[in-house]
Amino acid sequence: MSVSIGQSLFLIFFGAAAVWFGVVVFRTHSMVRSAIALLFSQTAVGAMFLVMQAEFLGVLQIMMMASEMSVMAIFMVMFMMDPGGLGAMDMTHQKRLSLWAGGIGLTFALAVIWLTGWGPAAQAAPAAAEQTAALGRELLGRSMFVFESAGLTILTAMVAATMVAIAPTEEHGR
Amino acid sequence: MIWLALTLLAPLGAGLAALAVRRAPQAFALVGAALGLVGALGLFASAAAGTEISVSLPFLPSFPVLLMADRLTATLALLVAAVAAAVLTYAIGYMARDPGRARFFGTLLMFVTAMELLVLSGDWITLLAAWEMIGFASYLLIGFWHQRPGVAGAATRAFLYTRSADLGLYLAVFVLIGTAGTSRIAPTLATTGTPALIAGLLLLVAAMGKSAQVPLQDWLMRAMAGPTPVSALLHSATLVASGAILLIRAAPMLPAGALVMVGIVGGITTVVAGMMALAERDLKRLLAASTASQYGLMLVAVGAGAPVVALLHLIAHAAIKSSLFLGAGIFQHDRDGTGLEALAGAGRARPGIFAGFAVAALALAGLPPMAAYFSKDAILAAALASPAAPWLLPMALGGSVLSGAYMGRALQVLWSGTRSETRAPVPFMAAGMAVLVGLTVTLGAGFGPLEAMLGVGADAKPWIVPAMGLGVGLGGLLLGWSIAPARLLGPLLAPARNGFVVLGGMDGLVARPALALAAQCERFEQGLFAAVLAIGRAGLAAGSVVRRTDRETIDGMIFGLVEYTIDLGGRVRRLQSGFIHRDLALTAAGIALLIGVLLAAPFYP
Amino acid sequence: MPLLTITTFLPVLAGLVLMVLRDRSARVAHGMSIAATGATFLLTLAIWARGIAPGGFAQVEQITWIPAIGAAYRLGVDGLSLPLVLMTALLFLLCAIYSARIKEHAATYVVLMLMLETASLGTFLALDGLLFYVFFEVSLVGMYFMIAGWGHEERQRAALMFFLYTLLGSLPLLLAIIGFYLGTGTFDMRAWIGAPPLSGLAAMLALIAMLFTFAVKTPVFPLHTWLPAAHVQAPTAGSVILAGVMLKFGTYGLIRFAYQMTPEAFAQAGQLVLAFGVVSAIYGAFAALAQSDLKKMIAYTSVNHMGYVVIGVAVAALAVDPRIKVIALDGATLQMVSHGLVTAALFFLVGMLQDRAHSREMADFGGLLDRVPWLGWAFILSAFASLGLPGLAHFPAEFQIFLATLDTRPWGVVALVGIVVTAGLYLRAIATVFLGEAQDRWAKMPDLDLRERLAVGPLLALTVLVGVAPGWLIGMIHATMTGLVR
Amino acid sequence: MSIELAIALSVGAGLFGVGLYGALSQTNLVMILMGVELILAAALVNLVAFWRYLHPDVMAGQMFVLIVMTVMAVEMAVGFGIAIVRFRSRGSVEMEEARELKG
Amino acid sequence: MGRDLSFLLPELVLAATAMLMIVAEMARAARLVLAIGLAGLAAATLLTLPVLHAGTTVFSGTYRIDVISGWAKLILLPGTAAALLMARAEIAGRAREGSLYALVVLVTLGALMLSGAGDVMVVVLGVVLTGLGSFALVAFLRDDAGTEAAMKYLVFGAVTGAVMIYGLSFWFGGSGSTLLSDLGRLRGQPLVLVTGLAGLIVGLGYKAAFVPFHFWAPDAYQGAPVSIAAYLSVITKTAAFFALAQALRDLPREAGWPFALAVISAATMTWGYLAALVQTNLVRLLAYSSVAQSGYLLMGVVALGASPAAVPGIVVFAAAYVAMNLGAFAVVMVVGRELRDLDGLGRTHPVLAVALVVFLLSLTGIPPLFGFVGKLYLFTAAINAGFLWLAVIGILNSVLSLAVYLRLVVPMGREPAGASAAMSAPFLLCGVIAAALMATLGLGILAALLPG
Repeated sequence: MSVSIGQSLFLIFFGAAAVWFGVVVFRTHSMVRSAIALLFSQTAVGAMFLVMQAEFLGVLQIMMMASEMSVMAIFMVMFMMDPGGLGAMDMTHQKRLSLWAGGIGLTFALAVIWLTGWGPAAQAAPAAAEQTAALGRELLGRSMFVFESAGLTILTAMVAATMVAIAPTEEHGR
Repeated sequence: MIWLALTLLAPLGAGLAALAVRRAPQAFALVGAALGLVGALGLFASAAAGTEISVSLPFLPSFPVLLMADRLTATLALLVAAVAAAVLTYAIGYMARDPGRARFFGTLLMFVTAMELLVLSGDWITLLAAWEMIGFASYLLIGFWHQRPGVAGAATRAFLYTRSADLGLYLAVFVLIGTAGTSRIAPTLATTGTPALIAGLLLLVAAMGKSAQVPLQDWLMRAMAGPTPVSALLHSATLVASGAILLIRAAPMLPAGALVMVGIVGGITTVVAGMMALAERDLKRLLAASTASQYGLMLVAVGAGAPVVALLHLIAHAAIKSSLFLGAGIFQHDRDGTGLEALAGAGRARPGIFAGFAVAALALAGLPPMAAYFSKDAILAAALASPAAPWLLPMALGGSVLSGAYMGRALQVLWSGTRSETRAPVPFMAAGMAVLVGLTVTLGAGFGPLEAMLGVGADAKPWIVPAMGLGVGLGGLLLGWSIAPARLLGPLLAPARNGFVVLGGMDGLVARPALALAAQCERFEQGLFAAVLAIGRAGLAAGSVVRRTDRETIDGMIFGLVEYTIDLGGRVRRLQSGFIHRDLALTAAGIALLIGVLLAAPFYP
Repeated sequence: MPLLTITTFLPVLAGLVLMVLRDRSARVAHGMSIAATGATFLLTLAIWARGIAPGGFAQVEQITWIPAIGAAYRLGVDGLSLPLVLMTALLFLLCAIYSARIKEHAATYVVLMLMLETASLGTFLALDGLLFYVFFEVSLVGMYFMIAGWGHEERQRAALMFFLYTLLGSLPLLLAIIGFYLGTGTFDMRAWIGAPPLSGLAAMLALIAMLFTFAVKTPVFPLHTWLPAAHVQAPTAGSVILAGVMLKFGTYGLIRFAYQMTPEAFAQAGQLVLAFGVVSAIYGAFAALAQSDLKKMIAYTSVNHMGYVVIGVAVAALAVDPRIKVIALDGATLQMVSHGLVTAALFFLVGMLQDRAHSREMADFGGLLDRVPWLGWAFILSAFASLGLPGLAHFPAEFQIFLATLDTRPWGVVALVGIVVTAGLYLRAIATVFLGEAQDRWAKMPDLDLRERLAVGPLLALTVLVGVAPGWLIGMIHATMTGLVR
Repeated sequence: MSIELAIALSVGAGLFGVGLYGALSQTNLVMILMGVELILAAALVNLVAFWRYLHPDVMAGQMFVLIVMTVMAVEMAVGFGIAIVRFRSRGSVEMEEARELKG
Repeated sequence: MGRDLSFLLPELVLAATAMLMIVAEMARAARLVLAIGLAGLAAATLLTLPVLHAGTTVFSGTYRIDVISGWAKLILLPGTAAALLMARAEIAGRAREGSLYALVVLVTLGALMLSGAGDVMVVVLGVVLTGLGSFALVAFLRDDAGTEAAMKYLVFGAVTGAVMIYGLSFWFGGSGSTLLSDLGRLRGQPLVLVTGLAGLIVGLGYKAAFVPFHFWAPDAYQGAPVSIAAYLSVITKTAAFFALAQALRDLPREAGWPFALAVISAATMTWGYLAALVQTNLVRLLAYSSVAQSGYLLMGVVALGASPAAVPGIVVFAAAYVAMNLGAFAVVMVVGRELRDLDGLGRTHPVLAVALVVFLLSLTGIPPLFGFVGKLYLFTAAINAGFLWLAVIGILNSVLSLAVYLRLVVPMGREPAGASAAMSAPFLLCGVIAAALMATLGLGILAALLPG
């Protein structure tokens, strides 16, 4: 029970942090700050994974998000000339409608969550090592096709991103 | 069989040949008429010998065409052929210089064919067909000189009047076929009860139209617009006769109620038309009115239950009236007109012709020993013997007096004026007329055998009848010769000259309302467009989202719908604002709706 | 040999050949057109020679198309469709001859006409519900372009009106077809006829849908308003085809679909249909009487004449005695053919008059009979045929219709008034246009030339032939109708 | 239902709501993508929670998490690619300026 | 594993082709890239034939080799080849030409994943893969319109994709499996079912451009090269339908999705045609028309599990749609993007005009063209499934569609504008048009050969 209560408390804490930083993302007037808030939010999500004993995924999440957000911050500084916090411009529109949409989405999701009988909870998760091994077997067995598809998706993303982002100067060279 | 074919096909073939070859139509006409006469004689001979010739030809699946020459129809066929032959002979002279000869003779021969078809028809459909074709042929003949003013109108009027009345024949035929289940005439004559009464009255309506009975008499006077041979033929044995022939043939079927109606219609007509004839100032129109009057007498006979007597009078009248018309035509030839004033004294110029004319006129007045004397007496006798005698006899007598009167007047006018020079001799015309006058005189002798052949004994008439007949005939002639019509008719003169038109006649009663109705329909038609438009508009207004269109044209709902749809398309298009966030918002709303529908859907299986 | 298929598609194939030809001059186009329609006409004669079967469809040609849903290519003839097919092929041939003078976009015009012929023949020959609908609709498109491309002053508007009206009108038919399909699982019309698939309310709804469609097409009052507009604006050949062939789609469908596939519902609704037919006949006659435009007048008389057909079919549905049913159906079918022949001739003649005088107003003319005797006499003959003179084509048809009507619902005979009114209006038209004093302004008007005589002559000859000896035509109709009422 | 699952799923719901708000309200392409990241994070939380508290033996759950992470990454990559090309062309990635195509 | 791979041969060949194309692109040999691509597509098509009727799954059910995915390959692969040829005719000689070809093939691979999806993850990956590739393809021209289109497309795709993933995550919670075949376990959990379903419909609906998830489509098509617009309008769209069919086949009909999709179907066709009615840009007009066509395809999806005609309907109409829509776009490529460019086409290029008319009539559903056969199946399926009202709306919309397409036909009969008389059709496009024409006409008449 104590584990459970501890888990709950941690989940509440990190969850609150994730949501709070999520809100912050859209409340600052600087994109760099937004990026950093998003980084914190995602890290809190990663921490929740750790709390939920999905160590591998948790670590992955934190690392990936950290790198991704730093890319984003650099990107913004480089390309958008936004050093962070200088301009106090409003970057929103249809705010009220969006609030309604977000609110309704939230309400609906909560309704689904709370009105559904999810059945008895599993008490224990597999140990971390076991988990990773099972995930590996899943990856190379049943989900092989999915996994390879993901690979292809990444390849596509690379081709696509380079194709569009390549400097146009080259075009004149040909 | 061969006689039947000859009777019908000879005139038809000759007519078509005349139209096709367009040269020497007179020759074709003569040959056709002669062959037709030969055929009719053959038919009559064999019918008289007791052999009925009949032939059945395929037409409609359940209703073949039946041609039949029994004693009655063969007699009529012979009459038609004979009169036709005579009139055609006459017409060769009359039309000698007309450029449209080929068309004239072609049409005339087709007309004769149609008439023969009518008298020989053994089934109602053929009779109806022939009946209508006679109308068509008369339309063409009356309108022959259509370039002259008023002629086209006269032809149109003749056809329309008779066709309106034909509806009666249509309906009667439907009733009879529907009741008897066959279109043959013979079995349907056994029809009794209500169908017989309805059919009888409807037949009377049809006969009234064709035989120009009151109140459908108006067209007949105007039909004088055609060439004179046409008038002669129309009035004597064909168009006008067909109404009487119809009733004579249908007489066995007519119940008492229908007979009385026939008699009364005939009686009224004979008197009214007689007065019109007396008041007339044009010789041909006088003769036309007299025709209506004489057919009225025949209807009286039919109504009195003596159709054979009517037939006799029909035959007699055919010869008489064609003679009179032919004579009138010759006078017209001389004087270029048929007004009585213009014709004054014309008789003196051609005494021979006048003599023929006079013989025919006296015959019409009913003087012995001419044919009409016998038939008129028979009619009077029948009227006397009829249960409706109190109605029929006075009218029959009145008609007879008037016959004498207007003929007397005509003779007086023709004889009393100044003599003028004659033109060229008219051999063909005279020949045609001579034959007919000869018939007028001699036919009476044949009536006895004819009655015997048709199975009606010439029963002894009470003495009063010949006395009455002779009296009214002579009296009428004297009155007509000596007293001016204005004094004879008194206050009735003006209405008689107007043809006793009631309430504007058919023009006022039928034609004008019909045209008004048509105009109403046209207005309604415009209104229909507008209404369609209005419905469309109303629907659109209910939608309340519709942009108002300024154009007030009669586009109708269709165009409204198109505009509305395009408008809707524009609205849809405007939703596509180009702002991605708006699109996304719409999408979000869509998702919400989708979830709503998904949740609700199980309740709407 | 699949004669029906060849006949149906020969015209459109000829049209395609014409499209790929290098030389598409008016001469070549019209030559092609006459050759193709002529060959088609000969083929229909061959179909006629092969004969029909008394109890059902003959010469059936069937090719599986989409077996999963019971759709197939099915053609066949019976005594109802064969006369219409013969008439269609003849009218298209005559139109091809008549149109040989058209110079602007001749090739396109010819292709359109050929396409229309295929669609029209297909409509009468199809034994598959879908196929029927398709041909029915394609004919619509063809006529739309015909009016829009070669019509008179207000053609675009009239074409659109025509198109939308009949397109919207034909949708209910599609629903009915779907209904039949759901009832049987096949689109085979023979199956629908053999065992009417719907009953009760469903049958009544299907009937109402079909009646609506066919009433628009026929047209029946008050859905006729598209007709005068379309006719007045359509080119002459378009009017001829529209009145001669396409109006028959409505009445053909009325018998083939409404009468044969929902017989019980039709019998229930017969009185109402009869009433509409009667009103149409009378209204059409009076509306025609009010016209001063010759073409419009003839267009309205079509409403009148087609009203008689509707009366005939309704009476057949109402009658109890099978003999009367047969008489009514014989009359109705014959009336379709007669109307095709006579009205086509009238539209041709008015078109010829318009070619010469560029006017259709009756008051503009007078005394033309002596100036152009061929034209005049042809018009007089056709007009008298149209007003139902015995010895000409309409009489045997109308006689049977009225006979059956009086026997079944006597009040329906009030439509007889129509024959007097049409008599009046035609006589007035003849008197105004052709009789009377000749006017100097038309002194130079030429009479019909050979091409025009060739176009009108056969129609007049057939008008007389059908009127005098309808046996050859009504024989085949009768054979089928006798089987059909059983 | 265990309380932990409820907490975790509710956190997911919260992230979803915030993300949806962001995606709809932001004018800048990059900011919208941040909203998308938050929605995807919500999905991640859901999936991990479902795996942990309902189906710990079904490794497809973790697999799904990996897939969603991949999606996050590649979408960002292509998103930046497009942002760059747009920025080069117009000097801004404001969505409100993108109104050439409409109707 | 060996067995599984043998069934996956077409996909593997295509994947290898894509790699080779990328390698060749590094050498900047665009024509080689194209050749490899076409050869690979042809090979993959041929390799599909042996497994067409396999009716099995591979990798524990995550990917299906069944009738839908088999026919999907036969439809999508030739369609892609045609699109490649069209693209070559349009962008030959531009920078990164080969990348575009490679990307097209990769996107097609994603489309194949979608149409054979047996697992939620495959659906997700398919949507994302096709999406990512498409964004880049749309942005290919890099002008203002192209980048704007790509940006909108991206935003739309990213948001709907994320919503889809969030919704689908509940399915895992509810069923304890990511396999579509285990969706039956969701009975009794309506909220979970509906949430996931909504997610799925949003994600695939955006891909297939249903109302109201279609907003991106006209903009994206307009901004993209015409050939890419054509490609997107047929390949990714039909793939989304196949995926939807794969997923919904395993869902109980009582869940209410047939009704919801029927509503969407009706809304989609009506909206699409209404909007198309007022367009003057041909590409946009065709975009809206393709939105409307989605509505028709959806009729088949609605009938899944209730009518034997549903799957054949989807397959046949998809095939017809690919042929006729590609054909119509190809003609537009020759003629120009504006409605007025069609003026006088009937006079200057009669064959081209006739081809366009055939495509448009087929899109309307005039028999005996291919599109009609497909629609017939769809209508039959919908009616069988008890959605008569939907069929009626479909028929009414067919009328509307006639109005839409006649707007294209009518100007072709006008007098030529003059300038257009000089244009000529590239050889490649002629080939594509001819092939599409043959398919549209031939398969319509020979419909008896199609799967029943």
